[in-house]
Amino acid sequence: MKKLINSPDSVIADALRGMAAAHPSLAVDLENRVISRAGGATQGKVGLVSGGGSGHEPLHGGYVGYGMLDAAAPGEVYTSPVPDQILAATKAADGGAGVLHIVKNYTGDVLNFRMAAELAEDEDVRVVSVVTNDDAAVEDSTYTAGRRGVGGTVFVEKIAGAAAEEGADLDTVARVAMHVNEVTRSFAIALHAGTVPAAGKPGFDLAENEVELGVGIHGEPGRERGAMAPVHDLIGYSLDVIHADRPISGDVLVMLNGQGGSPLIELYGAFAEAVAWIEGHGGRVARSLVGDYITSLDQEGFSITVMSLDDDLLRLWDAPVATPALRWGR
Amino acid sequence: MKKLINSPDSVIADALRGMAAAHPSLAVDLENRVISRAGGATQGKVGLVSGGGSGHEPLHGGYVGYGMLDAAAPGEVYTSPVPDQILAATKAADGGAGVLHIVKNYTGDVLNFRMAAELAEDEDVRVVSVVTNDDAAVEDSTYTAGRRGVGGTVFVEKIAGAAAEEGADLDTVARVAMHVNEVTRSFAIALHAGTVPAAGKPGFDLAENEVELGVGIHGEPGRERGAMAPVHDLIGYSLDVIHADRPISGDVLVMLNGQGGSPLIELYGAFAEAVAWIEGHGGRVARSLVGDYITSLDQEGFSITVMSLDDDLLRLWDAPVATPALRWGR
Amino acid sequence: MAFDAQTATAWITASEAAVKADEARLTSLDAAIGDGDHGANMARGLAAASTNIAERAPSTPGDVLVAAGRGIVAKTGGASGPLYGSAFRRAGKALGDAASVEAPVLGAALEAALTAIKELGGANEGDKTMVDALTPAVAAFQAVAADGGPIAAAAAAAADAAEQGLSATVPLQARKGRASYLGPRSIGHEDPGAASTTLILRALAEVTA
Amino acid sequence: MAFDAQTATAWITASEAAVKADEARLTSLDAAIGDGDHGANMARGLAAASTNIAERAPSTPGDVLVAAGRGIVAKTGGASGPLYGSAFRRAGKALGDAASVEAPVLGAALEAALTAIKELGGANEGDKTMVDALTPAVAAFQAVAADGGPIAAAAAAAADAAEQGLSATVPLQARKGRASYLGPRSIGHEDPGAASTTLILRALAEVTA
Ligand SMILES: Nc1ncnc2c1ncn2[C@@H]1O[C@H](COP(=O)(O)OP(=O)(O)O)[C@@H](O)[C@H]1O
Ligand SMILES: Nc1ncnc2c1ncn2[C@@H]1O[C@H](COP(=O)(O)OP(=O)(O)O)[C@@H](O)[C@H]1O
Ligand SMILES: [Mg+2]
Ligand SMILES: [Mg+2]
Ligand SMILES: [Mg+2]
Ligand SMILES: [Mg+2]
Repeated sequence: MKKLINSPDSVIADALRGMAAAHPSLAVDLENRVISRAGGATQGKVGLVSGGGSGHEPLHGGYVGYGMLDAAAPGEVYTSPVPDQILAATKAADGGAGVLHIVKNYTGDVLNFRMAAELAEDEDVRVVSVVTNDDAAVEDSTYTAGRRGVGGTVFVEKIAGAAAEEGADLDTVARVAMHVNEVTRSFAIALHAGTVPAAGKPGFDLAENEVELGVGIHGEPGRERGAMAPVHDLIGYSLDVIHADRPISGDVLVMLNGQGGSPLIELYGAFAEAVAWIEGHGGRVARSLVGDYITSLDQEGFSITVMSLDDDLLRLWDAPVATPALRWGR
Repeated sequence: MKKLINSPDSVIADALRGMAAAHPSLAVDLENRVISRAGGATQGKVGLVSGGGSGHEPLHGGYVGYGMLDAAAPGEVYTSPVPDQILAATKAADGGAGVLHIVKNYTGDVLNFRMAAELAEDEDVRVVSVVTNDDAAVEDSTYTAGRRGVGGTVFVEKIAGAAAEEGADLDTVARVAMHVNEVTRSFAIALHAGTVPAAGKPGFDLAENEVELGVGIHGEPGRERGAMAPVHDLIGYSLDVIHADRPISGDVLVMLNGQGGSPLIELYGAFAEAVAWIEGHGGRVARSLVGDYITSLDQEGFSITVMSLDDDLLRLWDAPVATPALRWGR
Repeated sequence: MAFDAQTATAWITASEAAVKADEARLTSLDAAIGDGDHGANMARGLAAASTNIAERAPSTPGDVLVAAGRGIVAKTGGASGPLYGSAFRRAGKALGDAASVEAPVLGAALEAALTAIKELGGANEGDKTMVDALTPAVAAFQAVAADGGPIAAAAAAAADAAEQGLSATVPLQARKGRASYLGPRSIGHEDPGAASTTLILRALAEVTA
Repeated sequence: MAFDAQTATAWITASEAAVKADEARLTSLDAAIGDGDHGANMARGLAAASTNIAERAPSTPGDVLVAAGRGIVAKTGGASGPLYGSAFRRAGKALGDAASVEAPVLGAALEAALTAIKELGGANEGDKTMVDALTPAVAAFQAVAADGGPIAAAAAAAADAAEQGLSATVPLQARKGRASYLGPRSIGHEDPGAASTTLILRALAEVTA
């Protein structure tokens, strides 16, 4: 393992120092590990908090700012944050109109956020939680932990953030967030596993002619191993899975996301295949993101996230946003 | 080699299709391989054109848009574009006030742009060329090809672009561009070489305990091989070289750039070390970029670029920009 | 030998040492069907438990376990943080403010821990989680205690039963936690949380022996 | 045998084939001290030269070389595109509109090619570039021609001299092109452009033999 780090133990602390120095628009509490807006909570606005394990940068700290999150709580690499930390983020986000917790569906995230929400209620901050679970790779069932929250979380943060900025109340913002999650599906394929600094070696080994199909965002193996193929086929496979789960039609928002180790030139090529597939199935890519938005350290591969658009969602997507990783309109 | 591609031959064409689909603000001429602003040239404004080999995404196509380039000419991977292509970009950028060619100092880029400039003059488009050569890793001499143009090119494109948008004439924009180049220095270290799709294997091999010091942006070996070290030391080495060449002091603009395969969490950690070094030497990081801005395919490593700021440069840096890869203020 | 504050503290210390010694194994179990952080999580969590106990110097075994649980919740993160944290906290509360307890009360406390985990995580036996180690362990402990056996014997039986529960997770397909995302590919591996539960119960057997 | 349009066309065809056959070697020479694209560049460039000749069907050797040069400039990119492109174009111009030329005129055309490269790229002998192969080759060609030797003998001498010039680049430190960025690390390798020049001159010797 060769990485641009000082030691596996210092990775998060060093990265937070770097974020603090790079983004004057952020307040980075190095002690509590909370990233919030430099100006503090917006009075009267619903606060948005998310968090989870680190290693997914720019998620979530890179989405703190106008039109998106108010605070983020980054845990250890791939490990959910702890309740006190989430509580501190919740307080930093609270402008008196309550706080929305955006939680990716992992047992650890769900439990720690639930505990934090209870602590917050004790301090008279009203919290509503929305759990994202957009990963079409995982079979859903009430008897299991259910689906993972993956790329769709970026859409939830953006669109719920825009609704909050418009002045919607907590229940409305939560409803918008849940709606986004419902109309969004993702699928991911990895070519080479990422390396957790503390582990020192890739999460799984793949031969030159193998890929992992249906991976999540934590360097874990996917639902099955497949043969390496042209990106046309990898994208086709992914969109077939999504389409079978929730038909792709009409206007859609698409994120062609890199997992951290695949270069932009490849992501653009993959996106071209996705657009061709969707148009070939009668859909239209009305909006898109291509790049590294929710990563798995240095893992090579992509994820694709597709959301059905309606007029409301389109307006909220297009609304101004000013965060380190997503910015337009101001 | 495992890549998200269809075949080594189709990489550029596929990526351009993807860029065209992803960015309605761009007009992508797939035939001539020219990326320009969708609205066409701005009448009365000096046009800015850059280009070079592909594999450095988002450079240059990702910097086409308001406040930066008017057109870009992407060549084959790591190979400069051809004169006719650059001519087509020049014509797409021409709003009647002449065109600035921003050329990174490589023999191939310089020669092909020179030929294109001659062709453009034949068609009555006035062209002035600025050659960037900010790489402090290379010894400068009139008897050699001189220094490479690397990260500083991003600053030149942004700041000269802002000057052009303000209405400066061609000679003024060229002077601004040259001034930026003069007050900017870069240095890069690679941990793992990138793979050119047509070559199928990394440009050089490094052991687990080795790094290449002073690499460029084309997957070439650096000026020497060194021992792997904590990022604190790698950044210190880089800034020592830059500082020895052009002292770092006062307010500076810093770009901590990833080479394509290193994740953002590492780049932030590296940036934290850079800020500490610069502050320890009496400088102040007044503005910064942290992320993948000028890459070498999937190469792992970073480059750091330092520019001395004055009031004019700061104003031009802060001026609005709206491109796929750099956006603020609108 | 009764279970007092000193023994409770020794239990946490021994658990911490056991997890540290086996950190790499826990991590590689988790890498196979999870995300490869269970070793680090447990090491961090039990270190926090020890620190919290040292800072508060609780005088009853109940308070020791509550302090351990709070330390774990506050510093671990992940699934194991809230689950183990709540388990220790609820076990501690079940001990009340007695200065020392005998086997039946400690057995009831372990049962409270199991209940906490099941309530919080919603897992049942057979879902391939720590519940698969703790359920038979609690039953074994209580059986020995009901027969009037000493804590040492009950704890040894519990550790043995946990070990068997751990082995029994190998053929199971996970239905809870990260391993569930792998579907049938989770079959054929030990559950990391069941492995750490076994270590913790073995530590209890050691310090009470 | 005189040098006419057919021979000139055959030269380009043979050069294209030679470069294709050795594409991997040119690329790996360039990977060592450059950016690893010289094989692909030369293959693309000479294919474009052939296409351009086929499209224009020029009737003089001068026009054949001009068409080759234009094709190379238009499609190659990199340093070698403008350099080789200008070299062929200037060589073609030097041949004028003769239907066929003898050794001294062809020698002068090769000299014009060398001058074009030196003017455009600013390299001198010893800078570790294609100039190091072409300079002795032109001298050797002209020496045979001045002695009244036929094109075949002159071209064979030129190819041999280029080969020696190529070998002589090994101990040199590059002062031009990408290899110059490596400083002393460029020592110990053949220059890729000198290698492609040698292939092209060997092709000339073959088609005129
Ligand atoms: N819902 C649950 N109920 C009980 N135990 C669970 C549950 N989810 C996960 N676990 C246990 O947690 C262990 C994983 O812990 P750890 O790796 O520390 O957390 P994470 O899964 O968040 O990375 C699993 O091996 C399993 O025993
Ligand atoms: N200034 C120059 N003058 C003459 N030849 C040069 C010069 N610069 C580069 N070359 C030649 O070009 C060759 C490299 O060509 P190529 O790899 O195709 O282009 P690039 O260097 O742009 O990748 C070098 O090996 C050298 O022989
Ligand atoms: Mg985890
Ligand atoms: Mg090149
Ligand atoms: Mg885990
Ligand atoms: Mg080259």
